[in-house]
Amino acid sequence: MLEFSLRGYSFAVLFAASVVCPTVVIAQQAPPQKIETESAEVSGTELAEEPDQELSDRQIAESAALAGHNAWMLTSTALVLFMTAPGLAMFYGGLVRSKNVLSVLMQCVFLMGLMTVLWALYGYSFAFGGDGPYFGNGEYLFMQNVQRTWDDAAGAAITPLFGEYPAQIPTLTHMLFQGMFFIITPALICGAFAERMKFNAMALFSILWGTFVYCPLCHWVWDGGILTFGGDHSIAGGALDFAGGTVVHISSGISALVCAIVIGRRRGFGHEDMRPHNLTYTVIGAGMLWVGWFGFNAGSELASDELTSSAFAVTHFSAAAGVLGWVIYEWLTSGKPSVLGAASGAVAGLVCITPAAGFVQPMPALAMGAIAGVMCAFACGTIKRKFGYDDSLDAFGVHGVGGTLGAILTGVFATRACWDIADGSKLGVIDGGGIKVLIGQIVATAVTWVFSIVATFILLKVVAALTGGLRVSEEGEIRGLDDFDHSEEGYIIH
Amino acid sequence: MLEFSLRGYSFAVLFAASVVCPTVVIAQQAPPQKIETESAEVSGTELAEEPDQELSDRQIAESAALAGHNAWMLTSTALVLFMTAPGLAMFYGGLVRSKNVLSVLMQCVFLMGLMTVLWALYGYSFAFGGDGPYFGNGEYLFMQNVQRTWDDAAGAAITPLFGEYPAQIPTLTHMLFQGMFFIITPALICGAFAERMKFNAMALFSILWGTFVYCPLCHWVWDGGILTFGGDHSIAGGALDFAGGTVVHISSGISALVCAIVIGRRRGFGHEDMRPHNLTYTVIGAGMLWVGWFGFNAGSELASDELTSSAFAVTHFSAAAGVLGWVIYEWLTSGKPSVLGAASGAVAGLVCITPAAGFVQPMPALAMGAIAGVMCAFACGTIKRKFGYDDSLDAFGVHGVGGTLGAILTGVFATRACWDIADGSKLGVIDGGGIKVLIGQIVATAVTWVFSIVATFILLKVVAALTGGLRVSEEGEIRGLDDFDHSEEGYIIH
Amino acid sequence: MLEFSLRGYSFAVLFAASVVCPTVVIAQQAPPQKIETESAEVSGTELAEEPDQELSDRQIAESAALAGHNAWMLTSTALVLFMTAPGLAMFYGGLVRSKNVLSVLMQCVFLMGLMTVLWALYGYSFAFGGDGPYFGNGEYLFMQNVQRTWDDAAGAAITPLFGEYPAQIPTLTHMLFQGMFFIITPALICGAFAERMKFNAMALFSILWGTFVYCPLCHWVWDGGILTFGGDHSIAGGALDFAGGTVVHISSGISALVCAIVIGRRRGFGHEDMRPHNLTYTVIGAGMLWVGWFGFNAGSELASDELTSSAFAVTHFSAAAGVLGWVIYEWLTSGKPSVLGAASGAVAGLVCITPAAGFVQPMPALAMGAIAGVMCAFACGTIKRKFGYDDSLDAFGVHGVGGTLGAILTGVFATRACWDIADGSKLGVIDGGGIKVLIGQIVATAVTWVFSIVATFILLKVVAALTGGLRVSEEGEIRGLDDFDHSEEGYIIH
Amino acid sequence: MKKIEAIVRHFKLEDVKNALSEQGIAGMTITEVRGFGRQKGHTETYRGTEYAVDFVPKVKIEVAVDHERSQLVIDTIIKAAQTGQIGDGKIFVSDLSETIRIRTGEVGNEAL
Amino acid sequence: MKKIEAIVRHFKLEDVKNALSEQGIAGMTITEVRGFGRQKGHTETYRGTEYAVDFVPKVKIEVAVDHERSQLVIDTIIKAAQTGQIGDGKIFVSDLSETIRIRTGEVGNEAL
Amino acid sequence: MKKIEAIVRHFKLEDVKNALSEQGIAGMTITEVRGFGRQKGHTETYRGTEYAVDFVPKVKIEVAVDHERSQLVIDTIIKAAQTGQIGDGKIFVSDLSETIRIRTGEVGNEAL
Ligand SMILES: Nc1ncnc2c1ncn2[C@@H]1O[C@H](COP(=O)(O)OP(=O)(O)O)[C@@H](O)[C@H]1O
Ligand SMILES: Nc1ncnc2c1ncn2[C@@H]1O[C@H](COP(=O)(O)OP(=O)(O)O)[C@@H](O)[C@H]1O
Ligand SMILES: Nc1ncnc2c1ncn2[C@@H]1O[C@H](COP(=O)(O)OP(=O)(O)O)[C@@H](O)[C@H]1O
Repeated sequence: MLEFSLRGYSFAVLFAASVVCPTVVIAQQAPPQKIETESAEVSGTELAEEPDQELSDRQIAESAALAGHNAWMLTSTALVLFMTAPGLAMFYGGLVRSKNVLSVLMQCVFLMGLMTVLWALYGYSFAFGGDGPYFGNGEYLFMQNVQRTWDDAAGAAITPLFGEYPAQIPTLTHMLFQGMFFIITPALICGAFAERMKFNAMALFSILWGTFVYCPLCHWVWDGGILTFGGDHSIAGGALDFAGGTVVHISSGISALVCAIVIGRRRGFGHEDMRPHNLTYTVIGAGMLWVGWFGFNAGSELASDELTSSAFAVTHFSAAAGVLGWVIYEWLTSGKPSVLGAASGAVAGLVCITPAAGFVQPMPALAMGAIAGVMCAFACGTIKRKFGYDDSLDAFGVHGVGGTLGAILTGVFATRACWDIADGSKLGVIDGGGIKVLIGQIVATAVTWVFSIVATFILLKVVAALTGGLRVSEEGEIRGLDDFDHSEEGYIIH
Repeated sequence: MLEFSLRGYSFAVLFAASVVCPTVVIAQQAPPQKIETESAEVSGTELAEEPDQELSDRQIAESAALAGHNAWMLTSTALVLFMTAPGLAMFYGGLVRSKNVLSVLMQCVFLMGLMTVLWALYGYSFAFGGDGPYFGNGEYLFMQNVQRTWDDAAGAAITPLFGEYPAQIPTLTHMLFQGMFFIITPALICGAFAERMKFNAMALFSILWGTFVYCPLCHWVWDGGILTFGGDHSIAGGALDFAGGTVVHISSGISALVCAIVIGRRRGFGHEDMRPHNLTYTVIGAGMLWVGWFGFNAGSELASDELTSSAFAVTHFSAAAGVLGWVIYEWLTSGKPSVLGAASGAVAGLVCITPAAGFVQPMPALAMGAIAGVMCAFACGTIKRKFGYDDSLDAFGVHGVGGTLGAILTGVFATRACWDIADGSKLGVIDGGGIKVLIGQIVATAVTWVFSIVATFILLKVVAALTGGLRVSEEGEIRGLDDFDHSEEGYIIH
Repeated sequence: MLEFSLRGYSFAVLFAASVVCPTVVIAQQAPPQKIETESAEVSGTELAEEPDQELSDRQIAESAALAGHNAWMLTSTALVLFMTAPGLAMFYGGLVRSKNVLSVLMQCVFLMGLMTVLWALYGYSFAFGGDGPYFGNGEYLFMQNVQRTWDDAAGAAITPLFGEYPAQIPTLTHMLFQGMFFIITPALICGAFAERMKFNAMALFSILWGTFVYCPLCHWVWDGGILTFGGDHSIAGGALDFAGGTVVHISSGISALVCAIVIGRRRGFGHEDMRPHNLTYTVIGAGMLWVGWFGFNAGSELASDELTSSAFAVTHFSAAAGVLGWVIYEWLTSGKPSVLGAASGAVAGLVCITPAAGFVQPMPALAMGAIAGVMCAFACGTIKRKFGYDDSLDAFGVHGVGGTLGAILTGVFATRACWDIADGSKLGVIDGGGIKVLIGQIVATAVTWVFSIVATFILLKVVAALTGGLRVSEEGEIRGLDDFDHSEEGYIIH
Repeated sequence: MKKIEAIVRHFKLEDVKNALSEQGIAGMTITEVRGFGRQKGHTETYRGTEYAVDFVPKVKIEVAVDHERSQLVIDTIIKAAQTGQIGDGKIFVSDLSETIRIRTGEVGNEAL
Repeated sequence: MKKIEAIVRHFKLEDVKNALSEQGIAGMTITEVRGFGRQKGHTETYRGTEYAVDFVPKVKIEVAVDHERSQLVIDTIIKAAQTGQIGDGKIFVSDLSETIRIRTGEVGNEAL
Repeated sequence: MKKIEAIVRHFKLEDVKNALSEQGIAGMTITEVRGFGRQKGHTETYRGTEYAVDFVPKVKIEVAVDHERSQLVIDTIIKAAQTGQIGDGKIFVSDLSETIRIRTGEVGNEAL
């Protein structure tokens, strides 16, 4: 009964909200609030639309700067969405049995819809509003202070800007770029409970997890919260996290492990044939993730400058070394280099370099990728077998383990030669900065682990209570989720 | 006999043309014509190649502006081609039966070749040449006044530029970006007659439709013709159409409906199993379309500025709300959320926001997407069943219905806070601009409907006469178009 | 025994190297070497991070220029990786039998790892270090003089820049962009020996080929070596090669032919059914290659300016004409237009325009694409059958033939109206420059042919000796490489 | 009871099924097969390479019927599946010693 | 020797295989088939278009056994595959005149 | 007439087909099947998870021949398909009561 009522109706609320909100916001629109945390100003380009007005050299240069940075950031934003679908959808979709392939694709596409709507309504505000230690505020609710507004005084549309002059982008762009992270993070978790979780439970869990785990974590690390590097409220000095080692990968990887354990193993796990039904998808998906990750990591510079190129380079190198690391480890230990290993190694290398992308040099990046390739192979093989949990697509083995490695190694390899983030003082161990940064990294990692475990556990219990259990019935699991949850089939030959 | 002679020979002409033309053009090349409609000038960057010459601050700023805007526009151009193949090719390819999958992919790839050659030879000129009310002129035939030319006086190569100073891009870039629209629009129509139209008929129809429907419409709406907003020749004030609601989606969707009706239903329609043979392709293709659409809509700003970000944001939001709208509608009415529904909903949301992308705020975009998701689901389900036409892949149900909705809702939600297109006066109903804009939208939509219906009907009759019938034989339809038209098979396991 | 020891162990060395190198480099890091060939300087953007410092108009304009050019070049870099996987992986993967599909995907992904690590360690240095006539030097070993360094005097991180002021990009970006070429070139060769070469032999061959064929060729053509246009050491004036006609396509295509002949035909060649197992992949892959090629060719301008747009346009036009050329040729000669022909024609057109992209006008590009479409169709059909070699996926027929055509036609169609590379003097035959450039193109093509044939032949003999034979066993070939080399299966339905 | 196995062309499946249904034949089982027969040995050329298509895709229809109706089934199939071109396929008839409906355990003609 | 062919539901395959294994049945061969029977004729709607799912995917299990154990095999299959719903499938039993193990050339019951 | 069904390894199909052709056997029908026999029960490990590959892919060859040539066919298949390793497969022989060529309506040995 309760499950039934939750089926579509819980979403109907959102749906209605998205119809009602415009009116609300429009009613409020009249006086554009002064945005204090960001420097918002009339942009040069808009003025240019009045052709009679003479433009100064500086105005042209400023609008050119915005054009260049915005071009890269919008491209990066598109690349990060590209990671979720088609990228992750193919990578994960290929790994399940054919009877569940659509359910996995659905998780990706549905989350692209669901998480985006949440982000628009309140997510961005909860993550990036204000600079309190624990949680965002209402500053950006319903895209206020993000969207363009009409300024009667200037007689023009004005746009809030983000970033330090002169490398500025519209706050809209920042919101979009970060919104793509809000989509992919819960999608990564889906790898842990693939092939057995109910669709409505997955949807409800993602709403709650995004709101109560992702938004706070994002605020802690990237918006002046308790884990921000050198922030006012920082614990142990905070963490260096360039593109989401803690926020995205540790959080999703650890939560994934909790999900796998709480939900339990798939029926037949350990003896039935559960090999990937379409490794070609997995490899193609891995290639797409690699390409998209350039947006993820190099985009996290939030501008198109020299550090952007550096972040791009180390991302690429770590992925490459990850391929070699995993494949060679496997070749030596099991006698054959596997295609799945090559694809997984690339992802492991990418995960590991994520927090470090703006802080480490190319050669350390090769080392980080290689280490991640080997360690994640070990985690997905030996460790998983030893403990017997069923992390279906190795969300923990790759993102949890790789993310944790990356966070810690960032403390070892970070250097001011990449990003002089601390006013000229040395950063990581090898840079000569001592163990201060390393300790900050370890503390932040520990905080993220504990928070993710506790919060995910509680949320799963809540979801189970509200939806009448997290798993599909035994019959559903045997028939496959595609048929059971969606009445569809992945492949039909006729 | 006639069909036979048309088979390859009609194309041989084009083929020959493409070999002959260079000479023609080269012969003309000597005096570079003064381009009057666009401000063409020696670009700073080129001068920079003379290292001894001192560059002013302004020249550096100008070349920097061109670099930034061009970077985004070329990226957008690539993204729009990406929409046709792999995007639409996978989306549509997955929806047909396996015996017809190659024929659908062929339509996409072949049109990428065919329409591009037409665009290069005369399409761009017919669409964007001059500013007459009805049709373009010969200004850009064979890429004259678009391509770079050698200027003897300056002793340098010069490049025609497009756009208002200082946000300029090479006219070449504008031509390329618009050329991608010329490809995808007829490719969208193919969804209506999939699985039964002859390949040569499809090719001939696309040539005629591109020339006699697309080029005029494009000129009407975007080049000072009878539907240009605030243009000299505008009917009812013209239409706001940021990225192709009328030009691309209404035109293709309505023409699709006419095609579906004229060509008739597929053999076995209504009782044989015609379910999509590979929904994984459809979902992956939808993901690609979503990503590519950022280029389509945000690229339509033709620059990388603040409005670009706004257009990007509302595109993303509408797609997301479209997913939720369709899925929830289906969940409530038929009891299960389908994966096809999620994919279709995304596309519906994207179609609907297309004309509005530069004119509406984020919250209205959520509303537009949700409305489109529900209405297109209703159109593809209830309406199609009720009238019994066989729009195989729902080109009308999604593009026709979604495009029409989008055009009208733009009149409701457009605001000068996004684009101050009318010198500070208010735009849509909710902006407080009254119903003036809304009426312009409705009129433009009606004109596009009528024109598309009449023209497509006539062109189909012409094509049928010239090729001996639009449909493949009954045997061909049973065996499948892949075998019949191309002697190939999509999938072979060995 | 020897083969065994080579299996994984030869890679273990690389692996170890990537862990050891950081320390080496970090030890050297202290005094940042003065880079003489490129103008390296403190970048404006970095200074901007000191908010108290006043920025001049020029500084803002310079950082804006870097932002714009870098945005395009990083996008192009991502696009070129996108060409290898998913692009080429799908294109080639679809062409083999299903039992070998993973082996082909593995070649692509594994080479993404392997070649990148080589490029980081020494490849970029050997290709682009110094300006000697034959080989690079150690200038960029381990990314020295490429990566960012800390400058104690300035108290800031500095970044080596590349390119002529003011269109500069970080050397890191140039290294990344060129590194993607280093991946795809050996991956192209894999098409010739697909379905029968041993994995370890393929890996070893790629290492040697990259080092001893690609690096020198790249240096000859693009870094002041013996084939550089107008270079100090140039033979016959050097070659115009905008994006890799000689360096990438002729070299890989000719080497592919040698591989196909030395390794011999597949078992059953000429009578067993070896049709492509999944033409949908091939078509989708072709679409991806087309999109990615915009990065390849237009990115080769190494900036975002007017010539970038011109290169983009001719690339697109040639691909389109290639589709028509191949399809119509086939339609006329064999009675049916094939989907494989359309996909192959696009690639043929793209290959042919590659060397010419920055030098020819749109109409000649149509001619070049059409010629390439027809000639490559003829090469893959008639010529291959006549000589009886088994170039499995037509790496020679498309890249060797198309690349050679492109190099020669560049000498015919190149014009200073596109790129005034020779201080105002006319270039190709049709431009009125006489046959000087044409002869340079023919000589460079001949040199590349001879060098590729001899070097590849020797390397294959070396690899055969070290790995105990280039081919898998007969049983391995029958069972398929996926099972034999990797113990995996492409598709499993369950 | 008899088991009738017919190997027919793919595009005739729909017709055969409908013809049998009309005759009141309530059940059948279909398998995708590849056939080799007189229709063998044709060579095709793909991108310049010849290959022999030894096996052509066919579909196998299996029908279990009681003795009396077996000839009817055979005739019906022949009529529906014939094109007169080489490769139309074969019908093989054999005896069934028993038939059981799993749902109910019914045996013999009742189970059909 | 008897050949027992059972057409069963996909998701029962695992159960049937395990039940037969427990009874000591050492071998079987499985084929993907599509069935048409009473379970036919249900129509579905996809994006507003109706279609009849005439054929439902089933799996065919073939087991060759000696005479004595044929009834045991039949009973075991019925027990494992029954759901009581229309579409449970059929079992067809026929005689084998010979059985040979290719590896050894053994014939008859030894070959099973 | 006899129906000879052989379950063989995939990579032996080409050899068996050629051997039969040489003996003048003009037709056969091939089906993809999955086998379960002595070769069963091997476990593999994939990313740390064990699973049993119960079913191995095999190919079934069906040949209808006249009585006289049935032994020849059996011997030919054994010779071509044998590797001596577990999993080589089985041959099952049964009687056909009738054979019909659909194209012509010919029956009996003529239809083969
Ligand atoms: N001896 C046989 N045993 C089994 N199947 C056969 C035999 N002969 C033919 N077939 C099947 O019948 C199909 C049609 O046979 P073919 O000889 O090509 O044409 P036709 O029956 O018209 O003479 C073949 O593709 C094959 O599947
Ligand atoms: N006469 C028949 N000949 C061959 N196969 C049959 C026959 N009747 C039924 N079958 C097979 O048995 C399956 C189940 O039969 P059906 O009539 O749907 O259910 P039930 O056996 O429960 O009455 C069918 O899908 C079909 O594969
Ligand atoms: N009793 C049986 N009934 C039907 N098929 C069988 C039977 N026993 C074996 N098979 C088939 O024969 C194949 C080979 O049998 P197996 O026992 O593995 O090897 P071998 O025949 O060499 O002893 C199996 O994979 C299965 O397809």
